Amino acid sequence: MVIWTPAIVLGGIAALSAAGLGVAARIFRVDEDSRFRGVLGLLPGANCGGCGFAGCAACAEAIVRREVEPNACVLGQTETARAVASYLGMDLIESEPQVACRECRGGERAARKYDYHGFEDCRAAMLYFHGPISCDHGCLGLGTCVKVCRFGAIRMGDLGLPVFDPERCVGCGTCARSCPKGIISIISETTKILHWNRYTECLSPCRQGCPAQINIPKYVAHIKLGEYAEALLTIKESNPLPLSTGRVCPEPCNLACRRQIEDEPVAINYLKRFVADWEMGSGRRLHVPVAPDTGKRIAVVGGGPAGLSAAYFLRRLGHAVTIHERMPALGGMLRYGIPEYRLPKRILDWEIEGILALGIAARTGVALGGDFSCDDLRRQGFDAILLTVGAWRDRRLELRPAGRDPAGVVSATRYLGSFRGGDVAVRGHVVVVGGGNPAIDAARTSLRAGADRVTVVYRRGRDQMPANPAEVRAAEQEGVVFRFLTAPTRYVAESGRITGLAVQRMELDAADPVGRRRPVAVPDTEELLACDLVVEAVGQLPDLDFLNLPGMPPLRVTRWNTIEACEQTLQTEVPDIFTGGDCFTGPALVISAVAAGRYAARSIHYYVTTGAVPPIEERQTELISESLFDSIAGVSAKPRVHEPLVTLDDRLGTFKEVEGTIDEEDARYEAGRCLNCGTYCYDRDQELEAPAAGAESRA
Amino acid sequence: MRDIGRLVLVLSLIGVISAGTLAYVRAALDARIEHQEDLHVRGPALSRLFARPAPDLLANKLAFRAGGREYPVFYLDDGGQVDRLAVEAAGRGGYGGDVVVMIGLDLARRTLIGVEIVSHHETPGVGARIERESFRAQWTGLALDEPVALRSAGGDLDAISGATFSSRAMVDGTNQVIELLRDHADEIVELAAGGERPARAKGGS
Amino acid sequence: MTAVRALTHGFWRNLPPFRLVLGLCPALAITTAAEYGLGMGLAVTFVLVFSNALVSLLRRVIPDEVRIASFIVVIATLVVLVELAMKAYFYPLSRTLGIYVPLIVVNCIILGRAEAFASRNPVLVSAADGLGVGLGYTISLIVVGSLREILGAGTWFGRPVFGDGFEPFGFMVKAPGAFLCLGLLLGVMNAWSRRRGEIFVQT
Amino acid sequence: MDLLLLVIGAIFVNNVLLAQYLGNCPFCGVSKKLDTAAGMGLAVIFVAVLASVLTWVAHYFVLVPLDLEYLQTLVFVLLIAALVQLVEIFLKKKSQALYRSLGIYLPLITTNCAVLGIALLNIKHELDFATMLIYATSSAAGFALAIVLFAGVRERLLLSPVPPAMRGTAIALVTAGVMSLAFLGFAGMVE
Repeated sequence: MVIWTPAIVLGGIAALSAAGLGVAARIFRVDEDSRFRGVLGLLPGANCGGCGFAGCAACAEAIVRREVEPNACVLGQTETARAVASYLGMDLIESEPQVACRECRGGERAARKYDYHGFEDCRAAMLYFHGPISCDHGCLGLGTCVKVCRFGAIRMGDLGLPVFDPERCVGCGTCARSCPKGIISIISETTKILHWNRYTECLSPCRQGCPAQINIPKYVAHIKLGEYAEALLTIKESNPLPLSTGRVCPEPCNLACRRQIEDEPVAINYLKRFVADWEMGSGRRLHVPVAPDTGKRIAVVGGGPAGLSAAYFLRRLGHAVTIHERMPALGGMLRYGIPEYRLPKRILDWEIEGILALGIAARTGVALGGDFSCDDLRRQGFDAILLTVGAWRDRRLELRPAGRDPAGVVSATRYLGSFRGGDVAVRGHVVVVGGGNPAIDAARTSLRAGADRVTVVYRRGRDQMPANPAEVRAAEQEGVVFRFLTAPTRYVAESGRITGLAVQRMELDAADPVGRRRPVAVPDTEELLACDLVVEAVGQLPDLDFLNLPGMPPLRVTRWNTIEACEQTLQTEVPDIFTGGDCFTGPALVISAVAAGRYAARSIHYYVTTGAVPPIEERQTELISESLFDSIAGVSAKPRVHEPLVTLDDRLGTFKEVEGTIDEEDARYEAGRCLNCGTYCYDRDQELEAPAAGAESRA
Repeated sequence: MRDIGRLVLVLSLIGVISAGTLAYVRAALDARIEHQEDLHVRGPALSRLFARPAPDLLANKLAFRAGGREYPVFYLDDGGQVDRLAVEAAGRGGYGGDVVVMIGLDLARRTLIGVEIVSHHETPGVGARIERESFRAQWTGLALDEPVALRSAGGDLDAISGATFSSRAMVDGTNQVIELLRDHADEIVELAAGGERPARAKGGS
Repeated sequence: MTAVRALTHGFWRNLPPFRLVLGLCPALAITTAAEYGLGMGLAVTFVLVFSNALVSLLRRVIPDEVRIASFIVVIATLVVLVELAMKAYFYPLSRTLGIYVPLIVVNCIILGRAEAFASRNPVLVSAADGLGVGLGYTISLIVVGSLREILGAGTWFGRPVFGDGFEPFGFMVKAPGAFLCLGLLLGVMNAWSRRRGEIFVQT
Repeated sequence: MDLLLLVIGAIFVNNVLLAQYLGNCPFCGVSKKLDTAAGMGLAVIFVAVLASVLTWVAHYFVLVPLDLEYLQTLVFVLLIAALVQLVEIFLKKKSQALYRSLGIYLPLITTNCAVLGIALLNIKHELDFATMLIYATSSAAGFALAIVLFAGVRERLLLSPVPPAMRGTAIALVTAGVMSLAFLGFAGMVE
């Protein structure tokens, strides 16, 4: 009796409540984002409010909208955060640290609008005419971020800029939210890898000029302070091949360097090579952080610079990568196109070893089309395929009698490729046709392989040559003869063997305002160059014959014989196939291939994790035009560090590396030449105002 | 619809089991809880009124129902004669709710032995001053036959300045007891003397 | 997650109410003396252990729409049990704790652990987690209670600790003292964690 | 006059948050921004009044007649949980505007001791229906007042140089202590 009354009463109330809830849940059903339900289900549901949101539903919504991190819940802690993160396919702070970092490199350098003596708070200062400094990206230096940090991870540095302690920073983002200039961002390694320059950012000219968008001022500043490991890690955020590019890159960044307005551009590539060699010489590899495994598998076809770069970045983003390479060793044109004296194989091997050590698998000696097809890769469970097959087919001169090469005529790729061991002997007079880097490489290689004379025949002038001027200069020093404005007309062969090359003088037609000036033959100027070997280095094309083999996707080919794909995403018409590098752009620089690798990695990452590739808004592709800098006040001339070339005697007849590494003292000196530019600001050598004012009054 | 049935079933089953368990535990602990309540809540007041250790007094308890209220009554029957009573009443109108008082009564002399506060929710330092000995001493020796009143209402008792509400609640409690005795004194004595325990007092919390 | 790890987590990593800033109401309200802290802590521990165990047992049976309601009924039942037992055996304590005993029902730690942990883990581990978190909470309450009692009343567990000359800070046993004391203790804990170089997210 | 005292007492002197220590978890969690705090305050007033009515009726018309007062906690908390969930479901469907401003705070209230606390105090003080309504409203208003004031203070606190160890909840609690001290001063207003 005693038990029944309460049991019935409570049972009744419970039944009523349950029925009410059940009915209401059905009558008042609201459809919502399915992910929201999922996240809500994973949260504790205690509705304690500890997260700062109004209940678990509000917190779940914020997580789904990515306003807060998956670990927002204070109750659930690690287990919940992990579950939520994996449900949303996001990286968890705990496993991949995010830290705050500041983008401005010196707000005090920006022009001042007025003196501010108000409340020591950036947000307060912003209320008066949008802050005391004119730069949109400039740090005000009043330290609001320092005050709001709950972890004591930020302090005001000597330069009047906040300094972040990555050990203390938990990536909560309070500082980023409190910064009225929006120049603090919470960044994980993943975000750094996925980031591409935007016009809205504060970008030094060199960063805009580098195809791979390496943060050059940052690593140069590290070198200046002797922080070589930090410098190298900065480079490796955008370029996994510092040893190779440090040797072969023609430095597009240099063309933009502001230092050259006063004297000469900073020797950026020497600095890159210096830190890269410093690592190799130090005997241990720097630890490169890798995001937690995502469980996605990516196949990279082609192990050249683009493929290696893509594999490296995909691995750092947490994917499992397998590289498929047709040749017996990885490296592509770095190995088979660039001669030993510019990039020793031992150094390339060390660099590739480091990339593979991140956990990348490689299958060499397997060709797409011959040994496996894209369908095979899909069957093996790869979630996406990246084609970076390069441009390996040589363009040929249409001079061959009966369509056959006489003996002694060879294409540059095959020619250079045959020198891998360095034991091929060359004799007599070698004529190289072409004006690109491969032509110069072929010429200098021939000299080293024992040729008596080497002539380079190029149909345009010296200034139109696409090869690196430094290379051309070095080749001339070594004794290579250049015949500019000269074009081959026919081969002269005796019993199937080349004996000479007939050439003709050319001249450039009237300047075309848009295109390149075309060379036109000057009549009756043909002459015969007697020779023993002709190397055709007149350009390369991607070799895309494999596309016609069975099991291949229906990819379209452009009229330049490159793979057609979306410029913005590098995604082909087949959604899970991406491309990049020379087979997409045609032959280009190593650093462009490296850039393409990272760009493709970004697209593939989004494709396999979210299913779609978001476009980059305001993506910077052209240099931001400058009007401010036709001269740089306050900068005095300071000569560039000398070229560390090996002496001529040491160079000839051997394949020893021709360029040395600058020493530490020179590196620090050269780094000190950097103006540490932002978009608008730069470091001066001395204070501007005082001497100028004094001089004026005396005059 | 089957889903709703399941909801109802699960929740009501949990409810039924919970209520059953609680009812059982409650029944098992009821007597003990009531005793504890008497010992700790009323015990101190009783022992001060009758100057005896509380446990001796708690056994002589009965609950008397009158006017829709229930009054716990304790009695002393030394030598077989019920001569002294302690009646508990909730004085209404206190600032923080009821002021529960225990009134000691001497039936032979027909006077009040004194008043003790069992519980109150008055503001500390203000209304809570009703606990003071000097204030309560006014009750000792008052006649049992007439209702009492504060001086402001024409009576003899001095209210505590600034704590009129609290004082008034004490008076109200006292008058409830005086009325009870006026109407039902004989029944109570009879019950007590007969040793007949009425239905046990319902223990509220 | 083994039972042992679940048990030990409550002591430092998840120590309520400091590390997990939850369950503040009792931590503020009833810590006027160490003894009350102990009583409240043990009551919460009891409820936590059994609610975790029961929720873990029932986790597959309860439909989603009435999940909270069901958990709350389970917890409330345990709380009423504690309430009854406390009245029967520790009557003075139950009077002091008063309304805060029934309010254990809505202590977010309990529902929180039920949802975050017990509804996903086996019975034994869940019970161990409840025990760990509960004991951690008890220790915290005793610490806060001791501090407030010693400063506010000059006693510890009811025994005087200072000589007669001591004038207690009456303020410490009142509401402002509660907030101040908890805030300062939290600050001290943070300072200590910082010295040890620990990093944790504090909201 | 009595009612006025009751109202002032409930809002200031016996403030749910600062004197009775009820509802502190959301107090610390949701008081970081003024608008969230205001939303939470309003939601608490709404639910506390609704829950008070429901539990008062349940107490006096079901539990007391059947002599089941000891099931009070259990029944109250079940009713409040169900009520809150129902109101949330209803609001979400019927009024998006209202749901945005109030509804999202409702789940927080299931585990808010302030609501259950007010319901229990209604019964403990043995209030009649009308007084109960006023008492519940003013107590909840006291909560809203405290949380909104506190959020204002906390927004300013963000700008202040606080020692690193004390940042966040620690300084918030100390501030709450100071506010509680101020509210202690209201004790003199009544009596």
